[in-house]
Amino acid sequence: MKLKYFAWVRERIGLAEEDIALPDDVATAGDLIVWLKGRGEGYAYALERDAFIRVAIDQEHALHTAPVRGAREVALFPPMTGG
Amino acid sequence: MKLKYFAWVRERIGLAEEDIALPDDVATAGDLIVWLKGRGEGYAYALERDAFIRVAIDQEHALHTAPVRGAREVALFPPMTGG
Amino acid sequence: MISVRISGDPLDLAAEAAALGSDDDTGAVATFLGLCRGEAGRLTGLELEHYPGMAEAEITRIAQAAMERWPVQAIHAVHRHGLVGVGEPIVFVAARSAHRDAAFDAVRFVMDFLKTEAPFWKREHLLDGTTGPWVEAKDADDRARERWAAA
Amino acid sequence: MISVRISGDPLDLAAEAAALGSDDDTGAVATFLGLCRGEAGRLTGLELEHYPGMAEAEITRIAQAAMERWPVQAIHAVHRHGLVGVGEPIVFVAARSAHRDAAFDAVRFVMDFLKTEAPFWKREHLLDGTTGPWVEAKDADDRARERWAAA
Repeated sequence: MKLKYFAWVRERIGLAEEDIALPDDVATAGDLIVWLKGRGEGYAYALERDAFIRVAIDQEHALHTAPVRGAREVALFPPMTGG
Repeated sequence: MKLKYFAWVRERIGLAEEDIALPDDVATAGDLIVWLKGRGEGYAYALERDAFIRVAIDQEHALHTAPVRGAREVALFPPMTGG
Repeated sequence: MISVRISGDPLDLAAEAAALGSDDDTGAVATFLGLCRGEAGRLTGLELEHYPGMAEAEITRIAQAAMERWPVQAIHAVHRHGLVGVGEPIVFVAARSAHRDAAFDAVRFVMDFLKTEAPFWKREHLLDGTTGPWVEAKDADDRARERWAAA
Repeated sequence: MISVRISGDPLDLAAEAAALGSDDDTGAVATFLGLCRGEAGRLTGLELEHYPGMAEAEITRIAQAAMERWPVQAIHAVHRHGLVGVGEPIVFVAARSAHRDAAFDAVRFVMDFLKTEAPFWKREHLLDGTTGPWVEAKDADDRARERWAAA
């Protein structure tokens, strides 16, 4: 599964994207965030305010309760500030 | 006093503007309309639906109850359809 | 800053948009363009009669009311008179402000009042070469204006 | 008809306005232009990061929702990414319809959702040459979006 990070989530993790093998116990976007926080200091810092992080699954906005299994691409990012 | 007429009020009266001497018993825009209606068939036809006629006194919208004495220019016209 | 123009000639929209101006505090520009519709091929155009002098004055009063109501930096409005062909601009209104809500509200307010308060009258020019009736005022336009009293 | 474009280059507003198209039934064109403000001389510009692919897809979804809600003939939207200098366009949205209410509503709806749903993130470029913080999302923008649920 491809993960993408944007804005300060990208900066804190130190990566724009990466490929991961999804662990068996990760079912939802929320599970994915918790799992990523355990992968290192940058991840923990980027994702410290869990509820604040927005998720897109295959380029569509998704809730933290949405299943990620089977997704091609999951993106994590701060609230958007375009326009 | 200068009177101006627009759109179908102008067409029915057959004049775009005229100068009149205001009779002593004409105090308001409504009085003016009633007086004009007595001046001939074109006026009567143009102004038959009194309440429908809009009035501007010195280029500002005015009610039929507004005084016309002292005005430089009074205009009578149908509801507007610009934009 | 308010600028209002009544034009007997076709509008140059790039020039009209530029007339609004801009500065470093401008974050939002809203515009409205009203065009002559063909009414399913029935019309060749519309003829617009206006009250010279009052037309400028009344649109300026409407723009002033908008600037008193919202934090708008500038409003520019231009309205055609004379014969306007199908597809051609009749009216263009633009407002700029720091943020979008004021710009949106100001343009819509100016249009809603302009429709019912600015001294212009339209008549139809028909495809068969004749002049059609004067366009009747619409209740919907009166209601559109009234919504600003409730807000 | 919906067209959406994400551009890394400065916008040509005349070309973007033309991209909306027009036909004989078009009586109303509403537009919105969002510009980079200087914030009282503090900024030289804003840097806009975006999510390629999803940015186009999300704005297209928002425009589709607007076209389902109002009788709009076409919507065109374009959004910058990359470095945008003070005074330069960031976003342009235009809608056309037979009558003005639908065009106004559609443009404002697209802007309100675009602000909170389109995957763009701004950071400040400061006058002293350094890069400032990422811009924080505004509660006012969430409220602006919520008003469409009540309507």
